[in-house]
Amino acid sequence: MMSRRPAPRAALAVAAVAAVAVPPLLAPYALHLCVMVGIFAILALSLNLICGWAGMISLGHAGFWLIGAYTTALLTTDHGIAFWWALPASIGITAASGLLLGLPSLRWNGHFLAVITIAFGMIVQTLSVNWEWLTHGNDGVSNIPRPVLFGHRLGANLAFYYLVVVILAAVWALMHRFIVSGYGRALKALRDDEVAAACMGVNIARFKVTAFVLSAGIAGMAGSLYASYVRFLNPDSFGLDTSIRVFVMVVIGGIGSIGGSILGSFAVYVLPEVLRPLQQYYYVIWGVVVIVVMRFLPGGLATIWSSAPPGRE
Amino acid sequence: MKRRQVLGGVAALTAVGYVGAAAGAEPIRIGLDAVLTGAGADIGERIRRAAQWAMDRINRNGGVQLPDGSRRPLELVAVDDQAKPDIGLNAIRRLVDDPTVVALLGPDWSSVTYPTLFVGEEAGIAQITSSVAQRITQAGMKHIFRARSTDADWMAALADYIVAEGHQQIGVTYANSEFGRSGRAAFVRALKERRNLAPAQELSYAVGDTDFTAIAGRLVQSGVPAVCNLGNEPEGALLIKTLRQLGFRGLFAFNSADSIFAKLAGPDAIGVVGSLSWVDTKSDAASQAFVGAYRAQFNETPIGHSAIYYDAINLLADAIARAGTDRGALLAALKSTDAWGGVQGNYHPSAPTGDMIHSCVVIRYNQQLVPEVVAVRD
Amino acid sequence: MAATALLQTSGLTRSFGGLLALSDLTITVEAGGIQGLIGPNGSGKSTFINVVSGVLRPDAGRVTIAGRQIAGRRADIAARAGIARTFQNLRLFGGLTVLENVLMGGHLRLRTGLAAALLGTDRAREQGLREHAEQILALVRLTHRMRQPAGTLSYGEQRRLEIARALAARPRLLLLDEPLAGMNPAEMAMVVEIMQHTVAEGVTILLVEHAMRVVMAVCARITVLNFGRCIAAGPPAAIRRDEAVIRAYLGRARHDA
Amino acid sequence: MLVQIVVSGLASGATYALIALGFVIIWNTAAVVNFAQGEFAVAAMFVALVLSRFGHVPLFLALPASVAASALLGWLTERIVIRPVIGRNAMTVVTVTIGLQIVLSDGAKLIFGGQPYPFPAPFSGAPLGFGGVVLPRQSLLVILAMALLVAALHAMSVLTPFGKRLRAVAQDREVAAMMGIDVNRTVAQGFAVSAAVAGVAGVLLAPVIFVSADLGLPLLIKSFVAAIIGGFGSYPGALAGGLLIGVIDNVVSYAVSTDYRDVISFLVLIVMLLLRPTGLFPNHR
Repeated sequence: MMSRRPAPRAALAVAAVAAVAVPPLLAPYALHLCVMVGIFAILALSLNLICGWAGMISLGHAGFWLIGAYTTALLTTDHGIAFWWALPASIGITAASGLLLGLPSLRWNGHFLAVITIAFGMIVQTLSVNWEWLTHGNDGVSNIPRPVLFGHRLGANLAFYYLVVVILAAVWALMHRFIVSGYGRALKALRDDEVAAACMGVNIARFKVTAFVLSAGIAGMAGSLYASYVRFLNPDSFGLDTSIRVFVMVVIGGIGSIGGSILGSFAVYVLPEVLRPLQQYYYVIWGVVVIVVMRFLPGGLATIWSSAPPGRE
Repeated sequence: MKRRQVLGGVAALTAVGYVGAAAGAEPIRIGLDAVLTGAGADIGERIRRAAQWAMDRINRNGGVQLPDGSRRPLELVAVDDQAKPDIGLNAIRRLVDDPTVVALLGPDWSSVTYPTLFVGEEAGIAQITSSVAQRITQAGMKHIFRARSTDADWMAALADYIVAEGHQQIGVTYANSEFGRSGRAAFVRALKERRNLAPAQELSYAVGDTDFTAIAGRLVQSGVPAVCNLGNEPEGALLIKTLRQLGFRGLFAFNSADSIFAKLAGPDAIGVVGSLSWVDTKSDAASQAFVGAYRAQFNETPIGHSAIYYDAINLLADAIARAGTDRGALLAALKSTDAWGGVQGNYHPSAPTGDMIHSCVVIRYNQQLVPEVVAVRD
Repeated sequence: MAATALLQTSGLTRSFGGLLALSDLTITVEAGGIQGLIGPNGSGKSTFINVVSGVLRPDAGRVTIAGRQIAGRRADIAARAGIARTFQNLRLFGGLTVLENVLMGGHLRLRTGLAAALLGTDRAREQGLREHAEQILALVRLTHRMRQPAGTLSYGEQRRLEIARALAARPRLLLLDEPLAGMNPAEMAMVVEIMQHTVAEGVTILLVEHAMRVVMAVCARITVLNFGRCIAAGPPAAIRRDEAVIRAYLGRARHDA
Repeated sequence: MLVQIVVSGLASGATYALIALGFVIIWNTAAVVNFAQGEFAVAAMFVALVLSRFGHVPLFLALPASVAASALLGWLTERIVIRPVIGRNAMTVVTVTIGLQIVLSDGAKLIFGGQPYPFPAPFSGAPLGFGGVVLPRQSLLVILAMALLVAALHAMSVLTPFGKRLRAVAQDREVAAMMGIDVNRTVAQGFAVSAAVAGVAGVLLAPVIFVSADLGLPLLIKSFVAAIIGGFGSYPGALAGGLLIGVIDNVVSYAVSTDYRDVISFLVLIVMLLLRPTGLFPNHR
């Protein structure tokens, strides 16, 4: 991979300013989209850790998202715990559940692992439907309270949006820290050649499991934010189609590129909404867009504005 | 394949165009959330068509006359929830956030209606739904109206009919969904309260299941003379087909035995008993007039949802005429309306819970697959 | 044997299905200098390197280096014991740059835990490793390729990069698995020069190679394998004249058949 | 009754097996995990539906025509969508097939709407009953068709030159090219055969369930799991895996409950992988 010159400083600055300044001017529905894009960006960044860096295809990421979302939803509604305690609890519990995929990843890889991740996602969703004693089943969990900060509740979407932006920035910085560190490099090395990486002293098992645990934890955080934002959860929104959607965000954005994952979540979430005036045609066009981008932009959208690496031929 | 969507769209456009020119006034917009793509899109399409047709008829004779004397046409803003709660949430938020939308129709699927109730309530907008799940009107929401009898009414009617036919042992099957489970709870309660009976067996299945051999096998093996299924049309049709294949000759009752089910089940639907809020073979004058006009317009027989949403638009038009287009005033006007006659029968919008109407029918499909009304309940 | 033994194997056995790749192999690698490991194709040279470096698990036997037994344990434990290696058919990290590949060689000299990565407390070591990596790249004459992805290098360059990556670990024992395969004379000379420079810094090299002229020239001692057994060990001059070695390579003279 | 459950499980399992077989043909010849494999079956269902219900074409003509149509769809898929990205890293290729899955399934939804359509059964009439086991004619037809098709495929693979070309490309693309085999054309034909097999599965399944646009993904998941259980890349494995999944699904929903059916089927998958990490017939091409 070309040594990664980070995205040109100007583009980063512009993006940061826009993220802060533009939303207040937006119509309610557009603001709603921005919040959702922020949440999905965090989710995509967490999946990028596994797919982009560790090179493992995971199609069950909605499972972690579900665990994080339900943990916060149930803690804040049934047990009256404040969001600021529910968030770390969600991160912790989801991170621990990361082991459920971390351990199999030691034994299988490629398409065997892909099927197991699909199985994981579907099992978690089915349990969220059937364990009514815990998750209220198909009735879902509703009226989830918004977090309270310095005394007032973040009821307005704009206030909640800034919370999401702050957390997204933190996750973005964390990912940048990782990509340049020995940890990030080791992950990418074991992606390219596990045997060689082991001979360099990389404890393959420890790195793979920590990758899943870390990725699951961040996905849990995104779930916690999602629950508090939409204030209603039900198993339908955490199916295989959501896992595929997040996977497409990472790949369309640019495998292994941090900026790419954010761009990907913007494209995957906003594009169908932009195409909405085409009514029922928009989803077919969206499928064509996926094929065209993969065909002509193997490095994903990230290759457009940053020097991110082209996908490894 | 008739391109229904395109034709429907063209018809609607010409109508609005004609009216717009005449009335010249800015249209009053009413929001409709229905299932327009995916499973259940067939009913969603008929809902949109019935609501639009009701508006066209009102607009054709000059639209709604407001308290201040001005006449304005109605306009339907339809959004699609794909029968998914999270997509429904987005869709309803978009309608409620639009200040020009004065009232909200739908959603139809209980699994979308129940969780999104708080959006309409916080906006204080009148919402008329066709979902049957009990809990929708028990959550203490003041903005919700139900233009259809609930599954409690249906199940009471169905339970009475099954027991009247001399069946004590009844097997209950239900879809593991909001709609299915609410129907089952209502049916079991109706059996207990009215006949002091309990189901011989209760089996659940997943929405979207395709192979019903396992469930049908257990029912046939247990030898129950009557089966009551609570769920959607596709699964219901598959279940009765498999039951017939395994030699089940007993009574099959179903809470969604409408024309869509009859088309899917084909000959296996003969003898199937169902409870519906309304059916086109209902003999009263209002129903027959509606069926005649509907057939003339679309040369197709209307289903229960056609009557529900046709009534809902006319009820709203009547309230707008009295209270104007302010959401709060409109809601108050509806709440103060004690009785209003519609195709389905007489509505009571002032009912505290929002359950405006309790009339329903029990039908049985005869040899020609025509749903004969075998019992009526008001 | 001389007290300066660095690596000791005893009774090392490994078979693939019916084929006995290593059978009860007991050899020693002296500390310092270059030791050759030769033998006809299929004599078990690569299997020996894979077992010693932890890539393959032996069926039986022990491997001790500087007093620690590593046979059958994970490859990263062998690396931790000071063993570095190159691969017969090139296992570079295609997705990383040339510099990053060499930095990976020094993986064990960094604290690469999550906390270190998060807090960036490892900056000093990282800087030290970077400088050492740049020196090694200069040694193998790949400085001009530093920022390029490893996959874009020529065959000879990739071979030298593998050696550079192994050197970045500052190993006690460097296992070279046919480093000269497919190289032209100029490239061969470069690799020999690298090997001599490495040995001068105190690293012991076990060289598996078919280019006999080079092996005889650079190796202080040579061990010969055939069908997984050690059939001879000693200085190059003795090995050149050893009956068993000649027969192993050239097969039995006609009249003996 | 348990026999009844197992037999009908075999019937639905047979269709999973056929789709899994098509899935594995594509994997072997082009190293592509085709997420749109389920859509080929759905495409054949809709073509057959349109021909028989609206075109009033008799079934014995409509069925082969729809299988040919899905074969054409498979061939076009390779030519237009797959060939430009072949050889790229696995994730790019998987994403392209996901894009195709979206296009095909939502295209069908666009034309035919979301609702299910009943499909006329080729052999109407009371189901056959023997020894207390009731076997709907369609299920019998499905099992027989699968057996016939598998035999035909095996014969084609072993006897015909095309079959040999297919296997050569599956073994090693480069060497096959060097031997003068037009690899691209062979892969395109491989896609066509695979789509045809999926088409047959679709047409056989249609009368048993209802034809609807969103059947593709669930079918794909079942056959992906079947292919993996059978040892990814092995034809007999795909068959065994498909039948196994069909039977397990039915037995579990009969003996335990339908709520946990998919959970238990997946747990069986994971246990199978634990016992045989590379599947039932690991490298049996």
